[in-house]
Amino acid sequence: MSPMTALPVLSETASAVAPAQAGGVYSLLWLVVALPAVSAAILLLGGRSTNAWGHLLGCAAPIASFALGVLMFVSLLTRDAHDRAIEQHLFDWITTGSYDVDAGLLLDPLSMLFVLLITGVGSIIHVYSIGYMAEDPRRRRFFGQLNLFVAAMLLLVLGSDYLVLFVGWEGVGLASYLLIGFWQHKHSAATAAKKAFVVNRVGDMGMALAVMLMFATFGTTSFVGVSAAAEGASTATLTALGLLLLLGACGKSAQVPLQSWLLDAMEGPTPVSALIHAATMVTAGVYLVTRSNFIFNEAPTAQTAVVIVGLVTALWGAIIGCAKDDIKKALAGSTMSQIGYMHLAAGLGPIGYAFAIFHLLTHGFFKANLFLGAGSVMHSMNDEVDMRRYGGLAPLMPITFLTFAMGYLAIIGFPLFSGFWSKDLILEAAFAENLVVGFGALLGAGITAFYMTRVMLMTFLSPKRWADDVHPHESPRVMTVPLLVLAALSAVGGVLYLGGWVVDWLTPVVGEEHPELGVPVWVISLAAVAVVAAGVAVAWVLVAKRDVPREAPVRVSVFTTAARADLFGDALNEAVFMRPGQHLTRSLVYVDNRGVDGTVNGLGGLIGGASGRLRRLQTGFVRSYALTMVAGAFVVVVALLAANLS
Amino acid sequence: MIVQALGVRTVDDLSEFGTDPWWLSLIKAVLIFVFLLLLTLFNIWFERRVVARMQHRAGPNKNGPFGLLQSLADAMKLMLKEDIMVKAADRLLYVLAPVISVIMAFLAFAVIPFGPVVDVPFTDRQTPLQLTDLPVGVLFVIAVASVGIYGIVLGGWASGSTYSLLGGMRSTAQVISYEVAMSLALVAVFLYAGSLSTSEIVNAQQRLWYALILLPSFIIFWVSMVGETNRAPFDMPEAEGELVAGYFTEYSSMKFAMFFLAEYINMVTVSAVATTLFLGGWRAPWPLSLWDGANAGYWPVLWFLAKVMMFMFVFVWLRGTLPRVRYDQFMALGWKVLIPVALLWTVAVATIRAMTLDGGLDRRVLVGGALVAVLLFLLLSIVGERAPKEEPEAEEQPFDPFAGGYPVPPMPGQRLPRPEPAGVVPGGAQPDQEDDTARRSATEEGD
Amino acid sequence: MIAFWILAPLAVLAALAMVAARKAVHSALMLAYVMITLAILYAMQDAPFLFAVQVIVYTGAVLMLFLFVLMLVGVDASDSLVETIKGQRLLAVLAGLGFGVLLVLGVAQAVVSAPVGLEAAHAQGNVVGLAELLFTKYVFAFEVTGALLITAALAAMVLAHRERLTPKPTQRDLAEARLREYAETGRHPGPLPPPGVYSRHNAVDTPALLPDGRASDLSVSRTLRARGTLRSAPELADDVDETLRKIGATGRTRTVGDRAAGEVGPPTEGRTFPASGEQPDGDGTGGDS
Amino acid sequence: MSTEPFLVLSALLFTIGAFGVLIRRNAIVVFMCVELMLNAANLAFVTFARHHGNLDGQIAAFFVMVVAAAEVVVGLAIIVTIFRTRRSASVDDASLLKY
Repeated sequence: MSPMTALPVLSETASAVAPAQAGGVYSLLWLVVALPAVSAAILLLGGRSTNAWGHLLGCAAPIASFALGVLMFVSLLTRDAHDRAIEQHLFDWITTGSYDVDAGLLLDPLSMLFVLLITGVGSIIHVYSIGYMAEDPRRRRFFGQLNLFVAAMLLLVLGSDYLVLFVGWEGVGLASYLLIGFWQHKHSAATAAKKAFVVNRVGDMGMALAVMLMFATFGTTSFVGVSAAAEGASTATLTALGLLLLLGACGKSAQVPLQSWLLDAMEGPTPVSALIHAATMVTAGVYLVTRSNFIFNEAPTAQTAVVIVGLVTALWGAIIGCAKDDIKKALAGSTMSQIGYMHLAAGLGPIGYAFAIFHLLTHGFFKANLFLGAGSVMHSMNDEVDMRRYGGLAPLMPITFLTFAMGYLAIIGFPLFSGFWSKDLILEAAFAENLVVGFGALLGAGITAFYMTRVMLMTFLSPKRWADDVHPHESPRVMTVPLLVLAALSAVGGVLYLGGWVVDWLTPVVGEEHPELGVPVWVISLAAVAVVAAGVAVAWVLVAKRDVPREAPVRVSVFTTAARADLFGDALNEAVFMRPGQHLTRSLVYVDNRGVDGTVNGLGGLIGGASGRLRRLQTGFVRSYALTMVAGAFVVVVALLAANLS
Repeated sequence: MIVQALGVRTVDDLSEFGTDPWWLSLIKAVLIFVFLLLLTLFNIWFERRVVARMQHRAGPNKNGPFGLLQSLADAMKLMLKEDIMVKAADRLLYVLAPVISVIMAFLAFAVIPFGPVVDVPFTDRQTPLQLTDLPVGVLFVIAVASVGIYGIVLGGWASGSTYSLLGGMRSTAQVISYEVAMSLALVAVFLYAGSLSTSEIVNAQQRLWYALILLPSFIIFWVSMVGETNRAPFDMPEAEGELVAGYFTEYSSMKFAMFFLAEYINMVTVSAVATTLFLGGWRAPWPLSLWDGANAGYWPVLWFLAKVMMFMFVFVWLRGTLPRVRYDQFMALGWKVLIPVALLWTVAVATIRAMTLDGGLDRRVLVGGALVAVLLFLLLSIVGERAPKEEPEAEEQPFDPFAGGYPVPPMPGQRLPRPEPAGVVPGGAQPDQEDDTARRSATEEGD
Repeated sequence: MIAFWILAPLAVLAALAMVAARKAVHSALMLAYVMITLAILYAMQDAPFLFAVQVIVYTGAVLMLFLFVLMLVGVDASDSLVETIKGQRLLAVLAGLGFGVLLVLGVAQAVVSAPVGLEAAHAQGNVVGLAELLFTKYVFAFEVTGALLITAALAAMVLAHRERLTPKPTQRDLAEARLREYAETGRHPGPLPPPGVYSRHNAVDTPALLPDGRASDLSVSRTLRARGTLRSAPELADDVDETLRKIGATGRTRTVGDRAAGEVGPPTEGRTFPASGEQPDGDGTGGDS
Repeated sequence: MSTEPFLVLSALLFTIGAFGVLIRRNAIVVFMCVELMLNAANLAFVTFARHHGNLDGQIAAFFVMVVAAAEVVVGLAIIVTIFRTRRSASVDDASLLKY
């Protein structure tokens, strides 16, 4: 009997009902994680003998997981709204007297959506990778690592306990490290992998501290237990927990101030970028915040922090996106920005959780679409990533162009496309919360429209600027079919909000609260559309009406320079963390050398010196020793006599 | 005298000892002294005559009847010779050594019984013909003998001469080695006699001499006796062929005479001890013992002297017959034959003695067992003889000094090739260079 | 008790002399003296068996072993008595004095009653009494000391053992080798000629004379020749005339002419043995090796 | 016959032996001094045996002799071995085992 079920359920807003034990189709829940994990093990340990069919197995595993996920999803749909949390106990992981951790899986509406997103989009990316990595001699290993990534992410979202989540969390970190540095022979790739890993460690530290704090404060780390205990916990504790969790989320989701790794992570193969940005990794932060809603709801300060982080990141990423000529980096900037939106929404509390998840889903669709499209372009342009070498590709790569356009429209929030719905809802929530936040988010939407239009124009529509030896062509079907699927999803992803379905769906987990606006909803929508239109127009004026130079202009404004330099994120890190860190280490080393070592060495020297003097007694002359013995005997006789006489 | 200082208290029936008045003891001591001096003079003559007979010569026959005074003449001449003090000598010890030698030689005789209790002429006293006796009489003899060796050793050392030193060293080793065998041989006698006092041991041999029932002990003692006194064929300490005259090479005149005296007295002493311990001491031999008067009065002194002289004759006989053994052979004999045999024999005697004392053991069983043991021993020795002879031939392998590329010592069963004399060319030019070393090592470093 | 007061001071003096003697052999002799004195003291104290054992074992065997080793290693030169360890002598004197005084005090204090004496224990005699104790009460200790002795003997053998690499040449081997060498190189198989023996010199440093009057090089040790301490026969005769003159025997100066003639030494007249005496066994057989 | 003089003699001899061990360098002489100490102890044993009227002290002296013999045999063998390799019998020369 799991101890979790024995805990009294105190929460009434979310997870009001204890999760049911897994049965029926849900008893296969572990397979969802296990399939890609086993596949990864086979591919990574199997060696070259699995080369021939490795990619097929690598695709089959997430597809099978996806199928299982769909099955469970359908099954969940049939259940009562409050009875949709399924728990599967795997084994007793840690058993001590007062602290027990079960390795268990939790399937509830929130994780269900994530499972579908991860396995669904993940499968598409897998399929796409078959074509994209066809020439790579290490493709089998690539698929193994992709599977590992997916498995880790699934464990992250399915874990029923912060500790299990943490395992997945670290697994994601490991897999991302491996995949970003997949082309390890490139120095930049290896560096980027290291950077991602190190920055993630900072976030992981927050995560780990949060787990420890939970353990110390609540004595449990399971979602059910923590949510139950959070009711009665002090605000300070919850605020601390929330900030620590936010730190973890920032690390994984590339939020300011831990955003710097994301752009460098583009060194990995494009499917990896797609996977990281669309389906896995960066969404983990949003998931964490959403999952921990029972903590954040009770800690307004932490919520505010989340909102601020989200807003800053949304603008930050958008500004970076404007200045990048590298298509992937521009898209990466947009990811930062979009994830910032999600955090923003999540930070708003029960109003925004569902919207954050909704945006996460649509973003998953269109960002995957965009990245894979970009990959397709690069594929045909000899891995050229600089948009200033593109131009006029639309007629040559019609499918790519059209699918990319779907994604483009979705991301800028063109009416009726998926992004329109999700972003609109976030804007509503933001305005409902705070006008500053609302206008910030609105501004972000405009900038998004600007840079995405710029990307679109520079890549597909403006005059061609590519080199003579480049022969752009449409990608093979194995790549275009996933593009088509994703384009369709990008276009119609908004159906999830039909009748507020996604909100209702998530309510048992995150609760529900409707934004109360001072103005009608359509005003917000109209304003958003207007801002987007303005952004598009500005881009049109600045990009399409002028010639795009093949070389990036050097003499640019301060803002452009700053944006090109990722708004000095790295410089900031360097100045704020690295330099003081180095000084700290140096001084610590100094203290260690002079102080600690000095004490220890001094003590050792003292003893050594003393023994050096003392050992002189060890003359090697037997007669000296004999003299000592006689002296000793003398003393003994004295003692005996004294004892006798007294 | 030391002996007087020893308060004698024992359950051994030594009651007749220690009761003599001082004048009687003095007379006895003087008599022993004179007796030994005269005996030595006689023995020197005796030896020279006997050896001469054995070599078909006449021997000294000019001075006195049968040349009997020859020794006296020699002694006188010796005393008048120049007393040489070697420059390198250690003066104190050089003088002390012969004195120690001769004093100890005389001292040992204090516990030798010459005869039974007799009447002292011209008085009504009765006294044993023995200076004194101790509960540890025989041990006393051994002790005195071992101190007597100091004379030889110190004399050899103090002379400051290589030959003397070598002689002294040989003597030391010889004494240490042969004393063990000798003492072990005596153990059997002690076991049978149940006493360590000489008079008691003589008394215990009333029925049967120990030479007969303890024959192995007797033989071992006899052999060790010759070794202990440095007599041929065990006279390595003074081997004139190798060491000029051994430990007394540098001595002359009176001091030489003292060594000489000590050697002859020692011969008499060990003979007397052997007589006492194994040949019934002063007791008359068999046919004579039928006459009751033979073991009473002063007659026993005659039997005693006769037995001692028999041993003396054997000493001379050995010298006239046997070549000197090599030093290592001598040591091997002592350590590898005499001591083990003596040990075995001691164990056997102890066992038999314990069994007999316990409740009797049938003599016939004993004799039968001994016969079987002897047969077994012979059989084993024959079988054992053959086996080792065959083995080395079978195992003989050529020795490769660089087996496996490394210099290695020979394995068991391998023989090192005889070293080729490097400098010797056939018809070589320098015979004396090699000669010296090779020859010396062959003779001196026998061990 | 008179014997004690004679023996004891002498023993102490001998012990001191033993410590102070420069030559190890003197030390040994002094020790022997002390040991014999102690043996007599044992005898005085009703321990005749220990008296004998003390002399036999200690004086006869142990100390003899010392002497043997002394001669074997040849440390016969005087030891320097200069102290090399700083302060050792002073401290030794202090420690020794203090220890001695205390010990004397202690043992003197140990016996206050009159001695019991051994009459009761010697009911059957000293040897029997000892034997009874030794083979009943102390039988295990006795056995253990036996084992100890055997172990010690083995240990000494192992320590002093030198591995023989070549088989030991037998007497026959040596004889054959000598004769083979004679056949091959013509070297004389017999022993070397002994050094010269003259009426006044019976020493190893004088070469023997060959029948033709030459000195035989082989008769003296090469070491002495290398040292240059050989004496030639003519030199020996140098002072003969003078000596003869001194003792007034002028009529027998016939070596002068011989000396002038060269290497020829004094006539062999001086080699006559005394008619008898010094070597009374000179007509013995002599060894062969 | 009082026993005290014997004991005092024993103590004196023991001390002289110990003193000799301290100041003599020749290993053989040092050894002899040790023997002197053992002898002095033996004298004390024998004296105490007489004093207390039993033979245990004499037995002890007997054992001391046996042990001394064993000790001498091994010790002299060691000295000979050392002398063979170092050509010296000084105990001060065998002082390699230091600091």
